[in-house]
Amino acid sequence: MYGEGILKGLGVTLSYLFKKPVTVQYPEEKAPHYPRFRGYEFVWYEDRCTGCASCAKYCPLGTIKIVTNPELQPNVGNKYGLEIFDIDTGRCMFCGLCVEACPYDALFMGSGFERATYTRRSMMVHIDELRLADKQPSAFARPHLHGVEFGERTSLTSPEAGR
Amino acid sequence: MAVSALATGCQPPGFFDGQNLWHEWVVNFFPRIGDSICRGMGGHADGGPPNWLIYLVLGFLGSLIVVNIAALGVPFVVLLERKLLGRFQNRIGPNRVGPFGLLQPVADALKLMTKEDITPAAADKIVFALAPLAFAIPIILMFAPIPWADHASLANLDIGILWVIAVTTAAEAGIFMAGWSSNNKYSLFGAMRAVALLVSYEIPLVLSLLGVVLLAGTLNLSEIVLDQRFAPNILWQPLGFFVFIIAVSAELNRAPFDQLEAESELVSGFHTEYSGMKWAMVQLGEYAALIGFSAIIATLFLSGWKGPLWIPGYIWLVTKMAFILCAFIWVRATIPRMRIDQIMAFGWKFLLPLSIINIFATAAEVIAFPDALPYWLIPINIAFAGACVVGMAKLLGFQPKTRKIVIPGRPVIGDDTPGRIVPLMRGGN
Amino acid sequence: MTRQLAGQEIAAALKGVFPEALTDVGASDVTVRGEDILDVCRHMHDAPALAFDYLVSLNAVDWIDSFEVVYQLVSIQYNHKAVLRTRAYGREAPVLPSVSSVWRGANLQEREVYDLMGVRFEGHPNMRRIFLWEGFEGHPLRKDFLLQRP
Amino acid sequence: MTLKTEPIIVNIGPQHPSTHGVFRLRILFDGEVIHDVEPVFGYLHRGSEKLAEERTYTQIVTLTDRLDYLAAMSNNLSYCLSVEKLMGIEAPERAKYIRTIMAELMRISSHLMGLGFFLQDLGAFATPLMYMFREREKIMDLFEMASGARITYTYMRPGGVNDDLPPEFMPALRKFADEMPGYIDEYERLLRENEILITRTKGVGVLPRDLAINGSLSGPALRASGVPWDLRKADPYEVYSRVQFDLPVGQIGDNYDRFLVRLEEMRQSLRIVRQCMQQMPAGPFRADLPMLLRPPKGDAYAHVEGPKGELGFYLVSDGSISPYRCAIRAPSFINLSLLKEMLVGWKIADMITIVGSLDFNMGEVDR
Repeated sequence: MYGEGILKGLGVTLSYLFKKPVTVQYPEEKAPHYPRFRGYEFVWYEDRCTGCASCAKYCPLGTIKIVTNPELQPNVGNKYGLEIFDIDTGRCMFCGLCVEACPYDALFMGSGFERATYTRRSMMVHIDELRLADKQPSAFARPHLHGVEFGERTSLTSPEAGR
Repeated sequence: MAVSALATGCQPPGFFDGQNLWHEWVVNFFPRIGDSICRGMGGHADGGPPNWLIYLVLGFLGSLIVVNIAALGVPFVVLLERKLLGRFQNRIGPNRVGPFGLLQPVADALKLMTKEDITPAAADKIVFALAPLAFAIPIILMFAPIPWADHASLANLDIGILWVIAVTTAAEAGIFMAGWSSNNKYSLFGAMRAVALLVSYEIPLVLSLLGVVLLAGTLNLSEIVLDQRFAPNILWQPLGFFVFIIAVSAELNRAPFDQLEAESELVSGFHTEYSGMKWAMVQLGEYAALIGFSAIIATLFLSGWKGPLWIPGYIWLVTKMAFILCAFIWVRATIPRMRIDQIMAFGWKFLLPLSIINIFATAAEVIAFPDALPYWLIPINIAFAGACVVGMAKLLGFQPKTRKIVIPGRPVIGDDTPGRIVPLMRGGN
Repeated sequence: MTRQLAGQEIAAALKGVFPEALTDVGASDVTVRGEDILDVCRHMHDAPALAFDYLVSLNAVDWIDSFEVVYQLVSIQYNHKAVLRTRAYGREAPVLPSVSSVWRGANLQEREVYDLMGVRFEGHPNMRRIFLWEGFEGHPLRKDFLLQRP
Repeated sequence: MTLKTEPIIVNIGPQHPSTHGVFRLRILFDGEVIHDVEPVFGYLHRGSEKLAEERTYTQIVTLTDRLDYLAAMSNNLSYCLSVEKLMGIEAPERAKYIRTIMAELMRISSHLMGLGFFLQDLGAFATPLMYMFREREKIMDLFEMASGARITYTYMRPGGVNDDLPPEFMPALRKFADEMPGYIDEYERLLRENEILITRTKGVGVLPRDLAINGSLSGPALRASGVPWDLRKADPYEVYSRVQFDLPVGQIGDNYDRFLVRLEEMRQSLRIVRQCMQQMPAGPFRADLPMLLRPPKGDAYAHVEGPKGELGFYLVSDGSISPYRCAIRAPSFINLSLLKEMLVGWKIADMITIVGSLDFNMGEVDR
């Protein structure tokens, strides 16, 4: 009492003057993120996708739009060719239910987080963009990805990815 | 006021005959400047410009320097505060603009200048525009009597302390004008609190200074510094220092006495509605007052520009000021804010009696030892101050006790076989 | 564990005092006639053997033909709980007595039920909308509330 | 001469630094003293209960994240327990332990936020808040390892959790559990005995025991009033009956008690986490359930002791894939029932601290 408590508090703050700050200087250094991080750039493997639209069905917000056309890929098993596979990431809340629902391991969450845009329209991820995107899948709901070299951020092509 | 502006530096020419040492020049930087200008203009010789012109030019130059100390010092004090607060809070603080964030003040100033200047529609426009000036200008005036080195004050006033107190009190009018004219209820609360704080803290502030005045026998700041030949006044006046520094932090609206801007209650209180350059003026006033008062504290209690080494006096003074500023920032980083009525009670019941006790004790000491106080009084004074603070706190019941949290042993509801009636612990232990 | 009182237990405790109030006795709940709910609740709060001093939650379900209001009660003293149900009929202005005089905790919850379901609670000190603004048309949690999609 | 005085009405909020979101209080002030209070809600009303009626049982988990966004795991847990009760199933053992660990970490995180903002409201210029953010960041890292997100986890599912714990989780959790008590000690050193904090909080906003019960308060606010009522003890769910922990209880129910109860609860949560780590069994982490759940007709109410208080979900099923009614018992909302009783007669500065000590979250109040 008599200011003892205040002095204790002052001692605590003073001790921090000589400690290393915990700040992470973001653009230069990045805090580590973990394999399961659910991020941007959905990873989609077209050769595995059958166009079943489970992802669209399980999306709580209905941000995925799928239009299939059986004439596009008539010869490859019981698959539909996809005409449209759009993800409206402007409304997406990255819950990952679509990934969980996908029965063929065709859709993955991405692991990026630096995709600010200036317009709402450019938040729309179209099928061509998904085809061409650098594939850096997240291990969310795909535990077999934990073994894959993740830190390297290599682009994963279809055969080895998550199977 | 007698415009002795730096003209005290106009010594007789023989003053620096032959002693053209560099370090002599550095030590006596301020007097030399005045002196050189005085001589460059022809001095007091016949045929030169009239004395009033010299005084005018010197006064103008001197006030330019002092205003710039305030105006340029403020951004760097703000930077210092942000950096230090960052470190106290285990983060870095501003470091993006320039090396170590040193250009942050420039960026801040540019931002403030380009910001839109909003006047609320229902505000009293004239008073609203005048209030930042009424707040900032008196505070800059406060720098006039501060002695930066030997014989280097803008105005070597014989009533230096009174002048400082008077002009800083006048600044409160600016706060009240700002709060009232904004036509905002938060600002009104802030303004009212400002007045209440002013009334209750100005008295202990002045009374605690009387001890120093009694010791030095003068109100002149330069002479008070010269009087602290043997030891700084803080050793003779620990109780006065204690009261003074608390009253000053209330006067400066610093934590834990920042009720009038209390960002978590009043959304920055009296200057809620200010923006752009007007807001910058308010900030300027606040931080200039902080600089000014740390200079005053250093002058009155830490023997001002006097230092044991050959280092120039103004560097000593600035070092001491920086130390006091850091202490203020440190306190701000740690201590929560008090409530307005608790502050009032603290001021009237605790600080005021202490400052009066201090006056009587000092007076007794001065009567007993009219020439100079003996050194063995220092520990006695410190012990006396501690005893006074503790005794006063005890007398008034200012000894809040912490409380233990109760962890009930067995009988927690439901922590037993289902459905059994468990006796409750009535209101804990 | 908090003991869930069976419907028969609550009914047995209430039968003697309110012979006509109970309309239905379920496995773990009882349904009370709408106009008696305040008296039943007060009895359950005050009776020393029941001592339901804590209202956990009060919410309503729209069953089209009626609004069912469910009271989850807990006795902190005895650590047992009970579920009371009551029904308010009518789509226009279903009315039930307010229990906020028994448990103050019902105050905001009854306002919420009124706001979103449209069941008025008579005797409530401040029966106004709580989440939506005054002048909002309709009560959104009703099953017949049409969502106006753009 | 008598001065003419006049009470003024001040709108605190919806945009105010200390109202914890978009909460608005219309307050009648006489000078600085509060004479009347009217809380105004609804600025964040999103109609979660209505949205839930249009979504499947699994999809609603994502909605519950957004109720109390500072305690998303507890919301997930409460909802999942409710669905499990409705369906008459139980999660596997390992899932129960994982959920308990998550719920307790969430409690620590939420209490850190609650205390930090409470101290910030008291005017301790963001220092405790910054320290507490630092520790919360570590908890969020743990959550990110397990669930892949840092705020809205969507980690739990009816019948278990979404995914097993990753290999790096347990060492990190152990490290956190070892470090954290030191940090809690540091918070205590920083402010617990601070005279200013004590004078500001002691005896302010007293909530008597009977009034707190009558007003349906729950969580730390109720326990600070001296009622040892905690659902983890009173109605144990998950594995709380197998772990040992104490229940901190306040003495008179003022701000200081609420502050201390939260501080102490963090220690007890760490105790629970440590015991769960020891007892954690191997095995499945999720019951074998289809993606589309169709619970039988009926209703169920399940509750957990969330960080803010008793969080319950009352679900009514009509046998379809989405609930007929999903009512949420939101602790933050109901804890505000007695706001007027607590505030009237105090000053504006106390108003801020009382509101801060209740530690509510507008996402949950308005739903």
